[in-house]
Amino acid sequence: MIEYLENKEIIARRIARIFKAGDVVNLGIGLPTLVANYLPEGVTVVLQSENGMLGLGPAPVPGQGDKDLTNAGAAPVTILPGGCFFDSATSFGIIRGGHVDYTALGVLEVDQEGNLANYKIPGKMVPGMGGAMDLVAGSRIVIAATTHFEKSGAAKLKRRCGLPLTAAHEVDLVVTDVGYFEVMGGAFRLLEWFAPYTPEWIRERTDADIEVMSGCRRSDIE
Amino acid sequence: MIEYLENKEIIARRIARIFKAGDVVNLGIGLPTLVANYLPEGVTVVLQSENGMLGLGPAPVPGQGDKDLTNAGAAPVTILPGGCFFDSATSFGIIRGGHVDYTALGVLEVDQEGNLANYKIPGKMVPGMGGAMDLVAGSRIVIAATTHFEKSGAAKLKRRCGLPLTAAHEVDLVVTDVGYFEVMGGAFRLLEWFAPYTPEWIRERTDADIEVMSGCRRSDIE
Amino acid sequence: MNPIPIIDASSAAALVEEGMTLHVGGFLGCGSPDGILAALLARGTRGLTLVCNDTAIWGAKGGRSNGVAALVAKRQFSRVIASHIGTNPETQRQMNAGETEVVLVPQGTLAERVRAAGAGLGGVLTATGLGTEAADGKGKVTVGDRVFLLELPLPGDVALIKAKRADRAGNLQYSKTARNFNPLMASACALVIAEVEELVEIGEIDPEHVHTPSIFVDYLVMAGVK
Amino acid sequence: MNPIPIIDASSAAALVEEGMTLHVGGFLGCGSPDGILAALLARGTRGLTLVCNDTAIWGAKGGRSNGVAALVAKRQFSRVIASHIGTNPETQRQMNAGETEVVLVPQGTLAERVRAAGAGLGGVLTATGLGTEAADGKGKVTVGDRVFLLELPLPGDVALIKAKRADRAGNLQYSKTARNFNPLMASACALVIAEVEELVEIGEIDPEHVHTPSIFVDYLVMAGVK
Repeated sequence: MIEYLENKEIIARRIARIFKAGDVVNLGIGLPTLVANYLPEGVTVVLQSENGMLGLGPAPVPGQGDKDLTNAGAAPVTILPGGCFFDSATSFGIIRGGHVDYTALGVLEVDQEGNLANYKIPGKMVPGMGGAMDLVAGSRIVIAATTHFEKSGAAKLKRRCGLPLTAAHEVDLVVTDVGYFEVMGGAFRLLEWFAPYTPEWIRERTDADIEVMSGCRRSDIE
Repeated sequence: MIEYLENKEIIARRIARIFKAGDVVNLGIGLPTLVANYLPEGVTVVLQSENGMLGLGPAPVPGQGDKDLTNAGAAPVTILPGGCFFDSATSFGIIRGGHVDYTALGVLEVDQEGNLANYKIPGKMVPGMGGAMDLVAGSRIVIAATTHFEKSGAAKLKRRCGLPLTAAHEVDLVVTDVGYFEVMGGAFRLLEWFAPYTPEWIRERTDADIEVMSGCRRSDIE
Repeated sequence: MNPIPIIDASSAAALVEEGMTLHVGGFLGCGSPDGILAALLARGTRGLTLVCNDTAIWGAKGGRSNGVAALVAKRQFSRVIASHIGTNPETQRQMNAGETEVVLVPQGTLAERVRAAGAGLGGVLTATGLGTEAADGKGKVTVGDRVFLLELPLPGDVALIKAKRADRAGNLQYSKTARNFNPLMASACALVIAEVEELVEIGEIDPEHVHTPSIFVDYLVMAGVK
Repeated sequence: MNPIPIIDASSAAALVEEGMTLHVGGFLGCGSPDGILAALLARGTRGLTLVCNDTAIWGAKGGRSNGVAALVAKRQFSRVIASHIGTNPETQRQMNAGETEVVLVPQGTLAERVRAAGAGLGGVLTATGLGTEAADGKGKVTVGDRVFLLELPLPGDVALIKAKRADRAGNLQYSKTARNFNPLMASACALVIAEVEELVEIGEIDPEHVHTPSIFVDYLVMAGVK
């Protein structure tokens, strides 16, 4: 009997391995932000922040923040050497023009058609889409980063999203705390699973089409 | 018997009086460029050059030019204190967004509907429109600056342009070396005439509807 | 270049009239013109339409607030056009209660729509929002085999923006991520008022590094001056 | 930030392949990447489509020439998309003789079309060119009671641009009016090669004053180095 334990760290660690040096990456607020902590030694990616910078650096020493230097979640940040600042039209020109290689975003629901819902629960949470619709529609590769299950126990990976979409058919990769999936051909294709879970366990507990690919393997991330 | 003598200077001098301090002005290559020499004392206009600057200054001392600082005609220029440089999208954003108060351009033909032809003589001269179509379509007030007659003796002010248009219905003012006109209501309305010419003389020699307005007067420019 | 007037925040607020469309720079309060906004709050002008990236941060019961949040809470806006209201629960409450009309626009689309107003475009085509509620009621244009949403310009009556530095002619430089929507708002409004921290003489800002050219700016307000 | 390769002009020219669409910065030669263009002239690659503000200055019989003019004269372009060819009579001759296809585009429209390609827009609506030959064959879109031309993005395979200064990561600063189309071309092409006069270390360019961010630039070529 395998018991599910939510594990955000493993999601961040697996996503961090997707990138290669020089990739331009936008990490959404929340879980995706953790990815920056797990980039492999020597892999320098360029973090874009949609409020107007490239070269997003780590948080400043507490109390040393600059009121004019924040990330898209209003938290104080720093800029790395070689970074730069620009206005919002330039920022979204970068995003929509396909100059961001990867965006990793949080999830309310993601479905096997690559649809993503992550910005609105009608009647309950209507915060506005911010830059999410642009990031999902514009980035070259979209990574949905999410714990595999809701608190209720239902998988966030669906046959068809029920919530309002952030974008249609744009999600390329899904990384959860049970596995790493590619969205293609109307299914979630399992590329790696995280022990102690197994492909069979994942398929049983996810009401969606999950294909186990020939090269699929157990992840060496523990 | 009044004899016509081409006089580009009087055109430039009259146009220079149209502006008030702070106006943003784009002067086309050729005759309009002369206008900068006749701005009244104390009237500081901001000259825009569509190749990417505000605060266009006079030509540098010969030999002191900067290869990276030219006007839209590739001539070396200078920049005045408070000017700035920008790219071509910003430059035409300024022009098309209505942030240029006046543009003064040369003329092949201008007609009483406000149509301007100044960029092409089919089969003879096809240099391309450059920024002219944008300047005429985008500037708040368009001044057509031209000698009144061609070498052949025909007036450049027409009932209807025969040459390909630079823009339709965009010309507001026409300044020639015989008079100063407003284009409105399908006619050239004479606002001022330059001695020794008279309103009657101008009407006789111009095959277009020229209205002599009640406030029309002889210019005090000599 | 000619100097432009330097006015106080109250005089700036007095230029904003009931019913106007107001473009405000800032991103969750970072880069908002706090002095002018405080004066506009004090003045209480109502019936405004707000165009801003977000409705800033509203901490009820004495929590941290910034940017336009207090003006939202005071019901000075009858209409809000923004990409995000998630950090201002009062905006959500007013929207749900039908007290304030809230139009949510994807952030990049908002940026392009404001830029289009400033740059004289009739509209822009974008794929952002296709297949989502953001496409509802929008015109669609097909180019080749692709469908795009037609997004229209968003001009304003008054822009309230914040810059780090101005020269007396009104050339502006912003600071870091406090730049965000400020240059766009400056391009798209009939009247532009910039709150600045530093004032220098004409010619002291490098012409290679002007973020907003002087011709866009009508008035300066010194930040921190009552 | 990671350093990008610094290559010589010949290697840069070798990256341009027959049949490619080539975006070149410069305005009547001011701000063109002369070293790379000289190498491309020597290499003689043909069948290219040129996207450039103009075809620069061509002085026949030993007169002054610059920018892309000599490549036009050598018939390296089968197609030219530009706003102005008036200072290069050879372009006009080739156009009239049917040797080269020349598409004339209003300068602001050219700028917006290149920007649209770089910024991921499906197109833009403009009033420029309405009622003129520039409207021939263009789609029209009505918004309210106004008609606009629909202008489509103009992406490229390779951008050859010129900057004053680069850091080793590829952040660029331009000089004065030599900026012109260069930043736009850099945004719109799959491969971007920048010829620069000065090279500095990463971190030496003020992040407030980067004209083209490093992520747009793939290779650097030092100007004046054979």
